[in-house]
This record gives sequence, C-alpha cells and structure tokens, in this order.
Amino acid sequence: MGNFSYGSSGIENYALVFITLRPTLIAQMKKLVENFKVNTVKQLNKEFFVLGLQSEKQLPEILPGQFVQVKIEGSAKTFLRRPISVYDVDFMNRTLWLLVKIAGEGTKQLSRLHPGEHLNIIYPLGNSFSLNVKGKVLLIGGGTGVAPLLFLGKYLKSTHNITPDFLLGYRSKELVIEPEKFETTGNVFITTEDGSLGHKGFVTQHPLLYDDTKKYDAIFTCGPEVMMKAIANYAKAKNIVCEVSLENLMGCGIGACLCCVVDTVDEGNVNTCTEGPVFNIQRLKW
Amino acid sequence: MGNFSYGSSGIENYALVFITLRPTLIAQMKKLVENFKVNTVKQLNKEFFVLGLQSEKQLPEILPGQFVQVKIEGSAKTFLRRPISVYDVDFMNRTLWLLVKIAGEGTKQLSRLHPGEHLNIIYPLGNSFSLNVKGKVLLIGGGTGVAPLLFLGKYLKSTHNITPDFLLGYRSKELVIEPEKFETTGNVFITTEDGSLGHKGFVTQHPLLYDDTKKYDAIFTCGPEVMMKAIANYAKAKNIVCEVSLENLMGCGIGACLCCVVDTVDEGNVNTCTEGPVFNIQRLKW
Amino acid sequence: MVNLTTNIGNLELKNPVMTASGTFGFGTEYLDFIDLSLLGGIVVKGITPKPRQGNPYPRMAETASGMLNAVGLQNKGVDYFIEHIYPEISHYGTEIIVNINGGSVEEYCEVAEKLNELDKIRAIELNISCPNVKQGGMLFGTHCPSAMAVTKAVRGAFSKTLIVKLSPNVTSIAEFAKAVEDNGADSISLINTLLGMAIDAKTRRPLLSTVTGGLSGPAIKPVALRMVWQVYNSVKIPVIGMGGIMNATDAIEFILAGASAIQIGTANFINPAVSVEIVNGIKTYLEQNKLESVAQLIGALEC
Amino acid sequence: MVNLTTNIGNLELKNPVMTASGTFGFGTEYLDFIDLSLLGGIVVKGITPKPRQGNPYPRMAETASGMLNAVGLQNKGVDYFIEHIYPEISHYGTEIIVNINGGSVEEYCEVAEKLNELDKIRAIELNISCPNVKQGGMLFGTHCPSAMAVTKAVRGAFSKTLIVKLSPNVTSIAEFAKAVEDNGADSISLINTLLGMAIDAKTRRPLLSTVTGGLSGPAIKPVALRMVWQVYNSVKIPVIGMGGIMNATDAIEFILAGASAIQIGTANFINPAVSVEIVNGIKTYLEQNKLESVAQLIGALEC
Ligand SMILES: Cc1cc2nc3c(=O)[nH]c(=O)nc-3n(C[C@H](O)[C@H](O)[C@H](O)COP(=O)(O)OP(=O)(O)OC[C@H]3O[C@@H](n4cnc5c(N)ncnc54)[C@H](O)[C@@H]3O)c2cc1C
Ligand SMILES: Cc1cc2nc3c(=O)[nH]c(=O)nc-3n(C[C@H](O)[C@H](O)[C@H](O)COP(=O)(O)OP(=O)(O)OC[C@H]3O[C@@H](n4cnc5c(N)ncnc54)[C@H](O)[C@@H]3O)c2cc1C
Ligand SMILES: Cc1cc2nc3c(=O)[nH]c(=O)nc-3n(C[C@H](O)[C@H](O)[C@H](O)COP(=O)(O)O)c2cc1C
Ligand SMILES: Cc1cc2nc3c(=O)[nH]c(=O)nc-3n(C[C@H](O)[C@H](O)[C@H](O)COP(=O)(O)O)c2cc1C
Ligand code: FES
Ligand code: FES
Repeated sequence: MGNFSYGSSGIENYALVFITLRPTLIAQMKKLVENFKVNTVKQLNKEFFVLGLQSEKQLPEILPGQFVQVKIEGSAKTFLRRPISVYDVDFMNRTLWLLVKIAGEGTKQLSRLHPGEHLNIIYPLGNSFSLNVKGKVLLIGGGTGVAPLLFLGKYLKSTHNITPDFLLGYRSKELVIEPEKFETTGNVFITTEDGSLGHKGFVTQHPLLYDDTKKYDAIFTCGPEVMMKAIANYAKAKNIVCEVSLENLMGCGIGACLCCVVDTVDEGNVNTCTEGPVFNIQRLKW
Repeated sequence: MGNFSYGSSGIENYALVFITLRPTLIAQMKKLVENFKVNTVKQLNKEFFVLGLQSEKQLPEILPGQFVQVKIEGSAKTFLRRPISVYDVDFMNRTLWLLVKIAGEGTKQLSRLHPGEHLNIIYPLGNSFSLNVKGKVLLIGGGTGVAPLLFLGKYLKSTHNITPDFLLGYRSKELVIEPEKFETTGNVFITTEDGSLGHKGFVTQHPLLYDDTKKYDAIFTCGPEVMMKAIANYAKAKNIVCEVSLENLMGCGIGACLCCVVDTVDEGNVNTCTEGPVFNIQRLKW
Repeated sequence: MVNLTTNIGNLELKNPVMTASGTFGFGTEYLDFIDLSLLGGIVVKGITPKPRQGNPYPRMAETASGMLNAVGLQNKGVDYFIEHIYPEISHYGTEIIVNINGGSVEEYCEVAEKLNELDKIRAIELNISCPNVKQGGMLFGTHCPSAMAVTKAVRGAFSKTLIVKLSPNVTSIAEFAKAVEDNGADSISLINTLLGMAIDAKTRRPLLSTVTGGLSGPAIKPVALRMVWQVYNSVKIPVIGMGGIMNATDAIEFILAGASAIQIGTANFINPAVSVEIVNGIKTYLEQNKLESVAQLIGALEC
Repeated sequence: MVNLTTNIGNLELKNPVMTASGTFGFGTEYLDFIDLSLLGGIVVKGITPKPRQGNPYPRMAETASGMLNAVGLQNKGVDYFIEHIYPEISHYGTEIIVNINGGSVEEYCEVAEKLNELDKIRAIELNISCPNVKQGGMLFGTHCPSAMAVTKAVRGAFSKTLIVKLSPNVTSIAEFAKAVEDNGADSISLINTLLGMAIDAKTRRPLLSTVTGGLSGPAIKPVALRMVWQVYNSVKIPVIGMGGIMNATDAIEFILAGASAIQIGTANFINPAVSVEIVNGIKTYLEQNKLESVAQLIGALEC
C-alpha cells in the first residue's frame, strides 16, 4: 500500500477509472440523488471542516470541478439545497470528500452531522475543468476555493502525469487546509494575509507569478471573485489559458430554475450550474 | 434511602416543599423561560417516551396539572412551542419529567433529543387540579392523559395523606406506562381495549365505577375528550366533584393569543392555558 | 451613545420596537418575562365598542414558518377596557397604543372618542384589516373608499396620534396608503395577516372553525418587507413595519425598507422576551456600524 | 384499481400531477431522476415572442420556508422553442403545456397562434401573473379589464385547451377568475408567486437585482389553498392548484379545496423526484380511504 498517495485508493486504480471514462461527455453523465452515509466529520479549524461520505454503490464518474447539491435537514432556517464542490474522491472505497466552510445556517448544520448519519446529495453536477491540458499547470485557490483544486491536481497527476503548482491563499496560518494532501499532489506555495505562513499578502502578490522561469500553460483558479478577476487579468496579459470556477446562488443546481446565471460573451446569460461552474475567462464579460 | 419512593427525591422533602408553598395563588406564580439540560430520554414503547430534564437552579413551585411550553429545535416543520404536562418533579434534584407521546413532527423531534442537549421551556403554566380535596379520590387517565395524574397522585399522597385510586386506560398491554410509578403512589386499575391487561374495554366500562362500596369524593381525569365527556356524565349523575384537564391547540400558552379558548357557562370563551387546563365540569358547556 | 428614539406623528418613542396587537395581550401577560418599560410601545389587543366572544374553537393552525389565527377580535369591549384594564396598564412606563375595531364607521368612532379622553393613551391604531370578522375589519381595508371614509371619521373623533393599520390582501398597497394619508392618518402600520387557509387531509375538514384565517410569522416576511418598502416610497408619514420579525436582523431589514418603527407579533409566542432582545440587537447593530441613530437607518436601503 | 385521471377542459390527464412552469425547465432537466411519462403533464418554462435575457444576477434569495425569484422570463423565444425544443420534448409520453407570456395582447396572441399549429401541444397556460417583468406579466393579472382582454384575444388565437394562470397579488381572486372564465378560459391555474422582497442587513442592499421578486414554496401554501378554494367556489371551469406543494398530503389538500389537478413548483428543486412520488402518494391515499377516483376528492372539503 506504500504507493497509495491519498485516501486509501491507489493512484494506479484511480488513473484507470479516468483513462477509460475520459471521453464521456459531461452532458451524458447521469445525475443521481443518493443518501450517503457520513463516515467522518473532521473539523480542520474554526471555519473549515471535511465531510467524508460513503456510498453503498459504485460511484459514477465524477470529474474535477464538479459539485454536489446537499440537502440540509433539521434546520428551520434553510429551505434549498447547498452547492458544494467535490474535494476528493476515492472510487475504490466509494468515498467522496467535501471541504466546507461554515458560512451560514446551512453549513453550520452540516458541521453538526455525526458519523453514521446520512446526507442526501444530488451529484455529479456541472462541468469540469478542461482535462485536455498539457505542460505546466498552475492551480490558484483562495480559502474554500482550494476545494476543487485538490481533486483537479490529483487527477492531472494521475491521468496526465502533470505535477501541478498550487498557489494557495489564506487569511492566516490557522486556516490553512490539509497541507499534506496538497504537498503530496504538487508543489505548494502559500500566501497568508497576515504573513503567518508563506508569503505575506494575497495570492496575486506571490513572487511565483512574477518569476519568468515559470512559463505556465494553464491556470485554473477558484476563490473569491475579486481574486479570480485579478488572476484573469494576469492571465490575459500573459496570454495564458485560464479557467475559473464561479460561486453562485443556486436554486436547483440542475439547470431548471435559471437563477444561477452569469453573463457570457457568446450567449448572454447562461446557467452556472450546467454550463459551469468552470468557465474559460474568455467567455465571461469580466 | 429506602423510604424514597420515586425519582431520587424523598416524599418527606417533597411534602415539605408543598406544604410550605400551598397557599400561593397560581396567578402569582412567576413564569420562567429556561434551558433545561436533558438528563434522560427513555423510550417506554413505540409511542411513549419520558424526558428527564435538569435545571441549574432551584425549581420554582410547580403544581399538579400545570404544563410547560417546549421549544422544538431542528425541525423545519414546527414553528410554535408544544404544550406538555408535568409528569413528575423531583425538587431536591431539580429534575422535571415529561411523558410524551409521539403524535407528529414536534414530538418526534423531541424523542430524538440526546442526554446532555438542552431543551428550552416556559413554565410553570396553567392552573392546577383543586388541591383542597378530601376523602376518596379517583384519578382516571387515558393514554397520554395519565401524565398529569402521576404528579397529582404523588402530591395528594404526600401532602394530603390521600392514597388515590388510579383507573388507567390503554389500547393494549404494550402501551401501559411505567406501572411501578403508579403502583407505589396509589391503587391501580387498568383497562386495555384489547384485553391484554386488566379489564377489557374502556375506562368507563371498568367495574370500579359501578362498585357501590366505593364512594368517591372527587374524580380528576385527563385523556381523550370523548373519554372525559363520558366520565363527566358519570360524575354528574353520581353527584361527584369532577375536574378534567383539557387538551387544546395553543399558540402561546401564556394567555396572549386567545387561540386556546373553551366555552364556559359563566364567562363564555376563556383561555385554556390560563384559566385551565383543568376545569370543573360544571363550568364547561359539555 | 446611540440614539434609539423615533417619531410616529407627534409621538416620540424611546426606541422603534413595539409589540403587535393581538400577540401581546395587554402587556400584563409578559410581565414575568420582560421589563415593559424597555419597549418603545405596546399595541394592545383589538378593542370593539361592545364585548365580543370571538370565533369558535379551533382558532389556530400551524403552517410552514407561520401560523393561521381566527381569533375574531374577542375582547370585553371599550368600556371594560377603560374601567378595568386601562388603570392597570397605564403605568408600564411605555406608550400604550390601542388597536380599535368596529363593524361600521360609527362603531370605530365610538371607540376612538372614548379613548380620546384617556390621558395616557396618546395614540390609537385603526385596524381596518382584521380578516377574522364578518362585518367591518378587512372589508374596510380592502375597499379604498371605505378605508378613506373610516380614516376621515376617526380622525375627526380622535385628536392624538392616529395610526392606520393596512391589510396586505389588496392589489395596490400604495393606493390604500395614500388614501389614508390624505384622510388624516399620522402614520401607517402594516402588514396585518394575509388571508390563508389550512386543511386536514385526514378528516377532510378545514383546520379553523372559520375556514379561512390570518397568516402571520416569518412565512409572510418577504411580502411584508415589500409592502413596507412600497408604502415608504409613496407616502410622507411615518411607516410602522411588521410581519414575521423574529430577531433584530429582521427588524433592521424593515427599518432599511422604510419603517420608522416596527412591531413584533407571533415571535412573542415563541420567545416571550424577544421584543427586548430586539431593542438590544438594534442598539448593537448601530454601534457596530458606527451609526448614531435609528433615524439614519430609516429607508436607508441602497437600490 | 383507483382512477387517477382528471379533466382540464377537453384535456384528459392520466393523473392530476403536473410540474409548474419555470421550475421544471423543459422536462429534459429531470430525465435523469424520473420517468416523465408517469406525470399528468409538464408545464414548460414561460415562452415569449422574442428571446429574452431575463433579469441580471442575483435572481434568487432564500426565505423562511420559501424562495424569491426574479428570473424574468429568460427564454429563447417561441420560434426557437418550436424549432429546437418541441421536437425533443413532444415524445415524453405526457401532456406538454406551454406557459405563454407577452408584453402586449398582440404578443400573447403571436405566441398562442404559433403554438396552435403544434399537434402535440394540446393546451397552453396563459401567464398573466409574472411579477418579474416590467411590461405585461403581472400588469395583466392585477388589472381586471386587461385580464379579460388578453384572455379573450388569446381564446381567439388558440383553439385547444386554454388555461389562464392568475396572480395572487390581488384583492379579489374570485373577480379575476370569473372574468377570465367569462372570456373563454377552459381552466384556471393558481397561484403564481406572491410579490416579495428580501434585504441584506449587512450590505443594506436588496438581495435581488430587481429589488422585488416572486415568493414560492411552503410559505405561501396557506394563501394558495385559500385562493384555490375561493376560485373553486366561484367558477364552473376546472381549477389547477399550486403553491408550496411539497408532498402528497399537500397535493390532496389542494384537491379537497377544489383543484382538479395540481402543479409542483419549487419542491422539484429540493427533491427532483417529488412529482412522481406525489402521484404515488395520491394513489395510496385513495386506496387507504377506499375511494375509487380522484374525482371523488375534488372539492370534497367538508365545511
Ligand atoms: C458550484 C459551487 C461550489 C461550491 N463549493 C463549495 C465548497 O466546496 N465548500 C464550501 O464551503 N462552499 C462551497 N460553495 C459555497 C456554498 O454553497 C455556500 O457557502 C453555502 O451555500 C452557504 O450556505 P449557508 O446556509 O451556510 O449560508 P447562508 O446563510 O445561505 O449564506 C451565508 C452567506 O454566504 C453567501 N452565499 C450563500 N450561498 C452562496 C453561494 N452559492 N455563492 C456565494 N455566496 C453564497 C450568502 O449570500 C450569505 O452572505 C460552493 C458554491 C457553488 C455555487
Ligand atoms: C395542556 C396540555 C398538556 C398536554 N400534555 C401532554 C403530555 O403530557 N404529553 C403528551 O404527549 N402530549 C401532551 N399534550 C398534547 C401535545 O401538546 C400534542 O400532542 C403535541 O403538541 C403534538 O405536537 P406534534 O408536533 O408532535 O404533532 P402535530 O404534528 O402538531 O400534530 C399531530 C396531531 O396531533 C394533534 N394535536 C396537536 N396538538 C394538539 C393539542 N394540543 N391537543 C390536541 N391535539 C393536538 C394535531 O391536530 C394533529 O392531528 C398536551 C396538550 C395540552 C394542551
Ligand atoms: C393570534 C393573533 C391575533 C391577532 N389579533 C390582532 C388584532 O386584534 N388586531 C390587529 O390589528 N392585528 C392582530 N393580529 C395581527 C398582528 O398584529 C400582526 O399584524 C401580524 O401577526 C403580522 O405580524 P407577525 O408576523 O409578526 O405576527 C393578530 C395576530 C395574531 C397571530
Ligand atoms: C424559479 C421560478 C421560475 C418561475 N417561472 C415561471 C414562469 O416562467 N411562468 C409561470 O407562469 N410561473 C413561473 N413560476 C411560478 C411557478 O410556476 C409557481 O406558480 C409558483 O412557484 C408557486 O408554486 P410553488 O410554491 O410550488 O413553487 C416560477 C417559479 C419559480 C420558483
Ligand atoms: S441553479 Fe437552477 S438553473 Fe442553475
Ligand atoms: S395559548 Fe395563547 S392564549 Fe392560550
């Protein structure tokens, strides 16, 4: 088991699943509603926790960038489901991980789940990051935005043999999320706003971005909108392919309500939940 | 401790509390909002459970027949508090017991409480059974209706030296509620609808009611309305003092909303939550 | 020190938090839970010229995030109020506002005239929006000429602050607001309950004796906020907002939408101390946002 | 075997459960979750003569037991529908009902005429109640002469089953119901969303780009039930009820209040399989209550 690098599934096996399934069109991926068993509830720090969810059945294909719609039970203050990215997957053990930030009532309720309880989710939803990437890849995450990037990094490593660079920004050292997971997947660069770890400041101020020896072929990013916009400008200036994963208020998550629109250059308002959450920056009116 | 007959408080001590406080007017009893700690959640059978609640502070005076308004947390389907009678009190250990039947969403939610969690209640509410009673007393309960009668029986025994007769009706043997508690308090007669324990049929069919050697001075009853109405007719015919504890839909429990009215002979609509829940049958338009 | 005072016509309230009619009895019911003198005001249960028994039981039903009621203005009449209740409650140290009702313009005026004589009653709330009575009530509140007529008549009968309470069960709330403003209202309070209904699928019967009843609680908050905002943008007199306020954040939303004061209704049933908690919550919000007064928040919504 | 069929004008539905416009896309979005042919019908997203981009983001806000939306009839126009969507969805094995919208009587008629040509479209739902568009929409649904005029005109343009969907934001829903019945509607569906609003107390801004939006979900169920009951008691044509239906019990309540069929809206977002679950639930209820048909339940409320 020594060469298994995350969760308890093997990279080899992991790669296998994806290499076989890669050409599948997102639109053909069947969406499921399923009760997962809560395996683990791991509070990382005062803001973040990780939920480990176990399926009774073989998991379907799930791609990096996709998300799930979580049903919140036991709260009079929440009504709709909540969108959460897939943070990690172990296909062999049929386990899915979500990294959640306590933002309000719904996520607080999730943090109170106990192992053994069940969580109803609709998944897999949305598109994925472009998986036909080559060369040097930079994954930039801010706060909760690191969630889809771990899965993406692992995917790139195991199926494309790309070791990505991670540039991860947090407010301070205490909020850094599972560093060992990222470190075994790629080269990690950290910024903290208070300088308590890594480079002090925002991700956009990190020397990595101004190091001319690093010539990235693609940047994939997820985080606060201001951060992603700054990165989009950077990528445009440097002519680097860049994709962003948008956060958005969702009514349904499956393309039915038209509440989650983002304005695009080519088609005007499109659904973030079905045409996204990942968008090439060229498509957005940013 | 051998002479302590219920909970872990002593009858002696119990009597003491009441003998001192007896003359207090209900209207002067201050209502409190308090977070009780859940000590025990004891599922008696598939319908009933008992909640043991512990206060941090000395309990105020609470009289038999009074109720509490329970706040239901963690359910999107309940909005208002729920009225529940006081089933038992241990003043020395600052513990209050509620006997609850799972009737719908709110009571189901209560049954899911875990020891150590908290329950917010408003108490003590409503009036009490008449406590200036003398002679032979019969307490008739049906189903959940037995709840206030245990407390009443203990009270009569310890402060008035009256050993009441209990006539308790259940659908069947499995639903009989904590018989030992009633047996140590009074003489227990049971009816079950299916005849699986005691006399077969309804309480109103029990031979006790047709035994001329038993001359009751007062009947106190709580249970389904049809049952109480039948008993009221019986008591009227026999000229026995009779008080009933009414169930009623309550908006507030403190006399503010005027939702819980019952039509009386003397004053028309009055609040069950403040003028009741206990009424002398003479006052009701039954 | 933040300034919590707010003005409703000539009435200065020490803070913008009142309790809503029909949900707070005469205040007495809450003495065990809070110090009433900490409130901006108390609007007491609706009063009619003659005693009323109200509607038969059952009078309430729980609904999603709300409740229906069909109390039907049960009360002992204005004379009983003046003789027995007023003396008891007039020393609470907060404004006592009487909610008045009637089956005709004359009945409304009768109550208003009698209350006009009471020193400690400095404002009345004219309820033209009760959905639970056959005569009067919501009829006045959903028919604009009637709303105008009753406001004008009561204005003639009552010389102090006159608040008119509107029904939300109308096509254009702004139309009613302007109509009562033009006819002498000093302030508008809204919303009364939305007309609703509940059914028991098992018994196939309505849950209320009156079939329909008034919906209150957080369920109606979005409608209430919208109407407060619409009314604020169509009249010049101060608006009193209510409908589903459960906490200080809700209260602040109403003030931002244009309410000079707010009323707490159904929330009192669930947390009898909520009104005073909301006073404190508003104070904290002002402090945290470095605002000096409630006045700075009124209608301060940016849109 | 219980009989689940129900009639809406000339249209016989295999069961009374439809999905509500704007909450079910074109059905396609739900293919992964349910077998659409098990439904009584699908009402597709509102269609306009020309493509519409809808309102800017943010378009939704969660509220107590409900949500506000301000989508604003985003759609690709009737021609796109006919060319690209209709061919795909007309073989689902259930009735496809098109929800139509316009900024003027002429626009409504334009859409109706074009749809009249489509074989598999046997009914349209005339939406005069969308609160989220500046022109048309709710204006028609809150002004009785306009409601009459548009119903009459569309009746002339569409020869098959015409359902008119009413706005709840009116004083007298019965007045509108009678008006559209008199002008040729075969059926009335209600309620569309209640006009509401939500505010973020932190940013002091509205949560919707359009400030106000449409409230749906269980919060509005009591109002919806009341209106269905009122309309059922004032017209002869079949009523289609909706508003906050989350499960079979809710659906049965609407049928008892007088609905010949019901629509499921917001509930689809939370449980994408809920519509079929409700079909099964109604069947079970009939069986348990020893009823032979849905028809026996329609308006069977005892009061
Ligand atoms: C595609 C997608 C993937 C996401 N992935 C993750 C993830 O992996 N981990 C994670 O912790 N969160 C993720 N989010 C954000 C998450 O959905 C929200 O934080 C959550 O819905 C908040 O719910 P709540 O009930 O706790 O807070 P609420 O009380 O509903 O809201 C708290 C605050 O958060 C804001 N908010 C709520 N929902 C969103 C949203 N969707 N986008 C932006 N702001 C919002 C509200 O406006 C409010 O200010 C994702 C969102 C999207 C759209
Ligand atoms: C003074 C008083 C004392 C009570 N004491 C007890 C007690 O000691 N133990 C106990 O288990 N129950 C007691 N009840 C009844 C208890 O309040 C209800 O069973 C409870 O509120 C149901 O809540 P729920 O959310 O579980 O059910 P819901 O889903 O609210 O209702 C389930 C069913 O019960 C009916 N119901 C609800 N509330 C009442 C009520 N107050 N009276 C009659 N029918 C009702 C409903 O109409 C419905 O049919 C008492 C009621 C009153 C008024
Ligand atoms: C049980 C009950 C009784 C009410 N009685 C009255 C009344 O007598 N007069 C009146 O103007 N409003 C009455 N109302 C309406 C409230 O004052 C308030 O307008 C409404 O409940 C909305 O506020 P809320 O959602 O905070 O409760 C009553 C409301 C409830 C719930
Ligand atoms: C996101 C959303 C979009 C809607 N779009 C439309 C529409 O295009 N046409 C229409 O007639 N109703 C529309 N509605 C209203 C619903 O069809 C329905 O009348 C309303 O939501 C009440 O039902 P519910 O509470 O079950 O959702 C929409 C509702 C929602 C929530
Ligand atoms: S969330 Fe409903 S369409 Fe995207
Ligand atoms: S429950 Fe409110 S007055 Fe009795």
